[in-house]
Amino acid sequence: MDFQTAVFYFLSAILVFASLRVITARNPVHAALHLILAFFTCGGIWALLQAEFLAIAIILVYVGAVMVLFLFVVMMLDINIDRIREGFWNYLPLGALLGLLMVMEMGLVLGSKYFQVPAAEAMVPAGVSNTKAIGALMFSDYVYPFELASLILLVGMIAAIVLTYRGPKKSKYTNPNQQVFVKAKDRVRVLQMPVEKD
Amino acid sequence: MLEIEIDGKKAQVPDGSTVMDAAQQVGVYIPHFCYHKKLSIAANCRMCLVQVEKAPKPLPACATPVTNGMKVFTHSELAVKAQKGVMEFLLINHPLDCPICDQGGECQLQDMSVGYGPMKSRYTEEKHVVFHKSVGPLISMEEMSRCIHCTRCVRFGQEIGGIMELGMANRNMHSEIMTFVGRTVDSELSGNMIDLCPVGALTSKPFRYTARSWELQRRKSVSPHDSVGANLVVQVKHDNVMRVLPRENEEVNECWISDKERFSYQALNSDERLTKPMVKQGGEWKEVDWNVALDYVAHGLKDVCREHGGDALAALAAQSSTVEELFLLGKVMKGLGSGNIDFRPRQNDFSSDSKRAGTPWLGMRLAEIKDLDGALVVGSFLRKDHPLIAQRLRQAAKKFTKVSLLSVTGDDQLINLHARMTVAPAQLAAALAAVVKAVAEIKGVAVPAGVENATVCETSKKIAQSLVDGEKRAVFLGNVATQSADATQLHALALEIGKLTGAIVGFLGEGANTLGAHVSGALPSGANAHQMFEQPRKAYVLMGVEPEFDCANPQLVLDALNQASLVVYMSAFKHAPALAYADVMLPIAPYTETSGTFVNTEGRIQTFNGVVKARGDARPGWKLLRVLGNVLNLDGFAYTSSEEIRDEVLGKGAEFVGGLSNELSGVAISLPTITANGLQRIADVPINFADPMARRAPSLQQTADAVAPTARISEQTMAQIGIADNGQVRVKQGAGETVLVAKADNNVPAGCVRVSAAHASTAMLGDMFGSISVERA
Amino acid sequence: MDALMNFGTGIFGGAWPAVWTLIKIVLIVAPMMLGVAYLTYFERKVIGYMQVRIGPNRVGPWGLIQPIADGLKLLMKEIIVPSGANKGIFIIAPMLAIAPALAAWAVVPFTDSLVLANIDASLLYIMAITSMGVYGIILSGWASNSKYAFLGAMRSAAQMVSYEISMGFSLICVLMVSNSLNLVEIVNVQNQGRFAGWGLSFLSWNWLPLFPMFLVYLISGVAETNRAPFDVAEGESEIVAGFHVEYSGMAFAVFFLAEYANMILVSALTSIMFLGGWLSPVSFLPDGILWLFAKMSAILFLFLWFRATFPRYRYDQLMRLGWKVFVPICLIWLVVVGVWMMSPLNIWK
Amino acid sequence: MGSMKEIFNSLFLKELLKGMSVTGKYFFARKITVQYPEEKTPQSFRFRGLHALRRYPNGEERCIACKLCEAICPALAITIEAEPRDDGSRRTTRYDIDLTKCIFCGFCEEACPVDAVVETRIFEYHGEKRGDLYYTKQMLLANGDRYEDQIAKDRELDASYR
Amino acid sequence: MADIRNFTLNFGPQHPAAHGVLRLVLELDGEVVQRADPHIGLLHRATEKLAETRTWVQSVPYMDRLDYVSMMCNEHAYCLATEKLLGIEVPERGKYIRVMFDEVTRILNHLLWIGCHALDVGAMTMALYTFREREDLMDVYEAVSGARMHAAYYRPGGVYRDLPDRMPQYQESTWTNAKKAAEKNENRSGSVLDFLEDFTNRFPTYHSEYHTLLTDNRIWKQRLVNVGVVTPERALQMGFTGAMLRGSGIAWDLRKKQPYAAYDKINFDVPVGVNGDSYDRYLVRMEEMIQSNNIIKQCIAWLRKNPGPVITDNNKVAPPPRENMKTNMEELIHHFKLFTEGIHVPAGEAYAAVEHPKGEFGIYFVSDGANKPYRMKIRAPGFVHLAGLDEMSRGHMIADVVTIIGSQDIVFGEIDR
Repeated sequence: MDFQTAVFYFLSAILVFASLRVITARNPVHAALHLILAFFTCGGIWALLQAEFLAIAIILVYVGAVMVLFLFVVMMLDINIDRIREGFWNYLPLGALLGLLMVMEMGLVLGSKYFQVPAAEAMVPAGVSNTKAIGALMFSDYVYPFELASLILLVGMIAAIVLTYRGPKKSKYTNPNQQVFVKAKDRVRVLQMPVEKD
Repeated sequence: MLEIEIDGKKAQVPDGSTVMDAAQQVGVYIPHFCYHKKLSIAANCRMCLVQVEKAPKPLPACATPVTNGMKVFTHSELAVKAQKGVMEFLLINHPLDCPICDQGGECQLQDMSVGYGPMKSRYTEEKHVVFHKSVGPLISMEEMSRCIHCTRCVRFGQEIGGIMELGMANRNMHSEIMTFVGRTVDSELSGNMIDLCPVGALTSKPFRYTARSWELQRRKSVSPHDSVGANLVVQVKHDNVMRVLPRENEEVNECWISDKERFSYQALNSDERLTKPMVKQGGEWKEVDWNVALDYVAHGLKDVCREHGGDALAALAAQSSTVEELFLLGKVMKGLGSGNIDFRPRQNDFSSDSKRAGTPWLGMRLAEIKDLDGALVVGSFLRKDHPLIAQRLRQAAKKFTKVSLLSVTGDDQLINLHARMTVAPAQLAAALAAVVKAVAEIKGVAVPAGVENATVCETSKKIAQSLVDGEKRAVFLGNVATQSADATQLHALALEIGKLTGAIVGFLGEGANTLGAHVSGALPSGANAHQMFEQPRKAYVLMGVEPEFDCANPQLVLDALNQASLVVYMSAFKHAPALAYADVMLPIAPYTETSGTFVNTEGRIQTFNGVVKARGDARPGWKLLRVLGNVLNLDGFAYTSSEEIRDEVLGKGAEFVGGLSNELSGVAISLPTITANGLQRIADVPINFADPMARRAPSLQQTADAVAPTARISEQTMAQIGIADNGQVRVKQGAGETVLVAKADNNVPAGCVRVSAAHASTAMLGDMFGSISVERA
Repeated sequence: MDALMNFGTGIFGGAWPAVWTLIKIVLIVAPMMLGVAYLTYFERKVIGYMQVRIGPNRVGPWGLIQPIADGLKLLMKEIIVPSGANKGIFIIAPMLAIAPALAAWAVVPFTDSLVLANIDASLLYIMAITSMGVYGIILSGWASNSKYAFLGAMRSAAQMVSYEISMGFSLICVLMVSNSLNLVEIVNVQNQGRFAGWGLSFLSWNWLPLFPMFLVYLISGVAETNRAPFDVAEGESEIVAGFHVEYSGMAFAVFFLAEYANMILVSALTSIMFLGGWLSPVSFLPDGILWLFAKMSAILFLFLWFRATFPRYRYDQLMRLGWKVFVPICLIWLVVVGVWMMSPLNIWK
Repeated sequence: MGSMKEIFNSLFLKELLKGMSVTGKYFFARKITVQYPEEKTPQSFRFRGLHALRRYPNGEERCIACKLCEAICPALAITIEAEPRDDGSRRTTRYDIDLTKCIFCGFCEEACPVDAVVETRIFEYHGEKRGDLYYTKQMLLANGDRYEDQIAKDRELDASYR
Repeated sequence: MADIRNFTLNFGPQHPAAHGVLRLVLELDGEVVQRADPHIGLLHRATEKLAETRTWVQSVPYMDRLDYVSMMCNEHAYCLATEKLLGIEVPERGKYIRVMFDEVTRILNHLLWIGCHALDVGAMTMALYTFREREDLMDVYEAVSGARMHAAYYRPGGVYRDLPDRMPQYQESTWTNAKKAAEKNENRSGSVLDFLEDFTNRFPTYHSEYHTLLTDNRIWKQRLVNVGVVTPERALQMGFTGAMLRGSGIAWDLRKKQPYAAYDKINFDVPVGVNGDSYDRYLVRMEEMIQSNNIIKQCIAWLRKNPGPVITDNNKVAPPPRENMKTNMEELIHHFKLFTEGIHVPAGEAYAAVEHPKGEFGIYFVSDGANKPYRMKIRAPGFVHLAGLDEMSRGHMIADVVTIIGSQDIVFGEIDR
């Protein structure tokens, strides 16, 4: 077993453990943190596969931004574990079904070797960095799906805002533009008051 | 009635009033120094100058009689100018002493200066200096330059004290207050001059420099020292009594108190205070906790009761104990099955005990003394035993009252006496019988049985006449009369006078709470104060009594105590001789530290509260007895306050005790036969040795009233028994003897020796009025 | 150098490259920590001077030992874990804060040869690593179980995520003109151009053509490091000390170190991206590491100067500045630069 | 035109730079720091610091136990007990100032008719345990003895104003 | 769906921006304040009750400790009320000294306020600059009264003693050689008035620096403008006084409306705001400092020309000079009585208020003719202003609460008293 394989198994072990903890951890913050660990390790494995750009991208995007917001949200929730438990048996059949489906899919993908599905050939010739290849593909062949996807995300974002909007807040908003253009000399009058002596 | 207008306020005043009186009536304050409502008018300070309409000059308010329609202005320009001028003159020679003057803060001169005087001094010349004087241990006259010559002190001596000890010598700017060369101020009321002095010229010596008036908390109390129950203001700083002042109560003490009451507070802070319960174990005194001491006492008392019966137990209480203490002591004794309790250690004749119709008392209110037309005081060292009653009689005698005195010594009472008889103690009854006879003769009625043999002399006739004339008359029985062996006879004779003339018969009262003791169950149902020692008991409880000094016959008492198996000694002081015979010493709080009630000789119930925290582990007597009752498992000791006990004994809200009566039933007058063999002792109780507190007040012990006892014998008797004046003599009584200085004193009747009681040098002697032998030492 | 290599190989054998890397890490981190320590001293002195006082001057000559003393004091102090705190995360949080601040240095070049790891995607790497610094802060805020700390963490998370956008955009401009993600390349590219040809290379550096981006980057850098006037995460007068309000002793010190390490990092990156790194401003002076340090110092001085001068933004104003001012400016300038590069006036050939 | 200028100023952060110029200027200005233990700020001769009890030149203590200071003390920080000394003069047996109560109003000094109790210039004193700041007569007299020169000089300077 | 609750934040009592011991319970929606509930009383020292057991003069030093940033102004109100009851006049020079020190106090107060306000808003250097100026004024305080803070300088009847003709000076030390010390002492060579005049000449320069640092700064404006707006109507209804009222545009100044001491003879203007927001209040106070500076100059000029007594020569009220006290009987007695029993103030009631830096600071007395007030009531401006905090800060953010507290210029010594 060479060094690379050892690293791979090491990272994989962490990844599997982290993923398990994501679904078993009681504390949602811990779950989120393990998810971050999973992403990070995932990035490591990708780097091992010499997909540096993707590796860095997952860290930059998922770890650096998405999960921050995720954590942000999770932290603010006041999650009552008992209340969630109550729904366990109701959702069990559906959940089990979905789980089963996923296991089957995974089996199909991982077992492709045994199902004699021919492995996809490396489409990128040597000498060209895979970063460049991704860029080229994304902005040529897949430009429409890419744009579509971003549009869908935008719609999702707007939808989320609309859904959670709770009406106007009781707030005294101050408009910085107005504020900045206020002039001191317009704001104070120096009066000459007469002395009122009785 | 005259009409007057002061500062626009109209008033009707009686004829003869002064402007000052009128101002007081309408509530206008006129500044003054020399004026005092109890003293004569001197009008020499000029502070009370006011403007009177139509008068060309300002007039002194204190000396200006009111005329009808008078208009007075106290704040007019003229009046203010006059006041300022007077103030300026008064301060010209005043030394710059405020910072070191004890009067600072309660000084009328300061108050007047700030209130009415100018605020800037114009005087730059030399100040006049008056040298300090030494006038005894009580009054400090260190800074006589402060004196403003108001002469209040002089007038007090003349008018209230009865003797002019201070006088003003020289004239105008050279005048100064002084005593006659080298004399001290010895009046038993002298302390009042300190109160009267409006400036810092006369100040209290014991109090000197120790506190400032503004630091002191003023708390009310009642004097435990004599039967008047003078109202006091006890001034306290940091839980220490710093001084005692009179609290004005026209009904009781007016605005005076005696020096004993004023200065004996020093004893409260003395080292002799008993501050922890002590138990004697194997001859060693040990300080113990209260529960240990009380257990010891309870066990001891119970053991004695169990083994010898309740009769083996006796209790003796002082007359300065409170109603509550006496009541609870009686209850404890009753609970233990003993009736041997008494509070009259100096009494000899108890034969009237079962024959009294009620509680003996003064027979009248104190304030009524001034209305008497005639008064006879029988058997009393009036001035020293009852300084405030003597003061009242003195004032009365000045007006119209004919005060006569029948007593055992010829001491000067400083009263303008109508008549006086001085006889040996054994002849008191005979002398009084003579008065009875004289009265009967004057009245023209049959001479009562038993006095037929009396020989009426001129004096007794004079006295009798004074008791017959006038509206209101009284016969007062003093301490000697009560303590005499013929007490019951004297009482009966006095009653006889009363019966014949309608005069009131009264007792001056021995102690602060004599009346209270009578009504609160401290009277013996078994052995009385004499019997309980005559037939020695197994156990004694002594409360506030110092047997060597306080008993009629110390010899007898000490013998009894020495043989007893248990002596429980309750006192505020660690009385040194008691260490020998006592087994337990329980610290009880003196009057400043406990709450309680005194009933004075007029039957007035006066309740007071503690003014400071009890020293050390000392506890109020009533609390101690309550706990003792509980430890002994006796019923009825569940009191939570002294008021509760008082209400049970005296009834709730009563101002005077009920059931007062001096009548006797079933006493036949039979004059004692006089056996003239040898000398008879006359034992007075000197004022400053009269109670445990006074004995421990250093300043009182330095006064002229506290000199060591001497054997005072008339010159005639001296010559008979062959001893010289100022020579050493051996005085013997029973088994006791002592060596004293003999003094020639013609005030002592022939055949008598005056040897004071209540002093360590005479404590080993016997009966106060018994026979005594004197020989050259 | 070769001798050293041989000597190392002799001793450690096959593990030598790893050991050598470790040595290099230590060589970077140790002075780095010292730099941080003295940055605190520098800050106190500079701000002191601006406030007409002299700052620390008692510990050692001119107070030079002060940071050591402070460090020692903090080391000695107890780390108090508040009741109700999530202990594990509470302890880990400071480490999460400082780790990225140090890890980023792996790719920062001091000269064209002096760099721990000269990788192609170094710019991306730095962005990825620095983006993780926020975890330390939000986790500390959450784990402290304190409302102030939590508010601070929320503010800080939002702020750092927001300013990363504008920072990213300004860096995109840089990489557009540099045509590389490699920091060494980026510096070297700045040494080309007309002015550089005239020997005035400082006019060729990116700050001039990308001036708005330079400003945006600098200001975002201040915001990213939570420094005044953008220190709302600490917000002394509002939320006491923000996310690290419950920290004491060494745990606090680690946050402190992270903040100052980040400041140094931002100043180093600004120097590299816009101020030509180790390049000398004029050609008659040699290039060298000292130039980098000089530029970093100047930027650090600016940091302190800001702190001494400006009031603090309010949290929402800060967000507004990031989203409504910087992002649009960046977007516009991105287009401008793009157009510029496509136009004949392109100066970056 | 004005607004153009404003926009220009705003764009180039003019007012921020002006602000920085102020702090920048002070960077080079002379510092006002007072190097405390060695160097002290100027102290008025009316300064009201630690108390002291003074003596007359012949060594006799001035205090005559008049208790004016005790009376005026608003914080009730002074406790005096007095009795006649053997020579008959009025002197304190106890003169305590509880500095933890004291509010340093100076009334005690104003009240003192013999200039005995004074407030000195001393402001550097401390206590290490409870009760250390309870100054007794001996401690106060010691203060007076130690700083008498300064005290006397200060009183002299201020005499005409009081 | 779980409820969404407002976030409750305990702001204080130990908070850097709580200006002492304010405990503010904030109900937040996000960072937006929904309710601000001030809890006070943590610094309660029962000054009003204490005064009932102190003689009239004994309470003067306790006045310093009310608003401990404007010590002499508090004393002034106390003394005015006492003098009103006593019916005595203060000598002219005493009045001018009082005016001068009132204004010194106003500058002291405003300097501290602007320093702290700026610090609250994040500009920390301001605090140091203002403390530099405060140091000079504190020296003036110390020179006349002997204390830098708790002066106890005003007395019923005037001021304790006249201004000294010398200023305390820096001494040489290991850090400062003779030359440096001489340089530092340059403006201290003359009398207190000279030193103060030098300060008044320097002060406008400093003042303009503050303006440079803050007034036009965009961050400063963003933090202050339109934050905590109080309309003139509300300001009146809530009982605001001082800069809080003037900031809302109402021209009200006790020094003009009910002139006391020598203010009727002094020439000065009153700055008034427009919008009633924090920025206006800031500007009003800044301008007040300049006006105070002018008043001080006028007082210095007058005081130079008019020597005389500074405290009433009525020894029934004010102690006599020490020299006389030691030699004259009347004076000694008055001294003795004043320091033990104190003044007896005629029975009656009196209210006297001054234009305190923070607003109308008033003392109300009920006297029963004794040597102690029967009742004293303090009208503390800060108490009223703090009561308006809830209304002012609703809808603003946490950071604005800090700004608003800063612009209210509250001090807990007087609020809790």
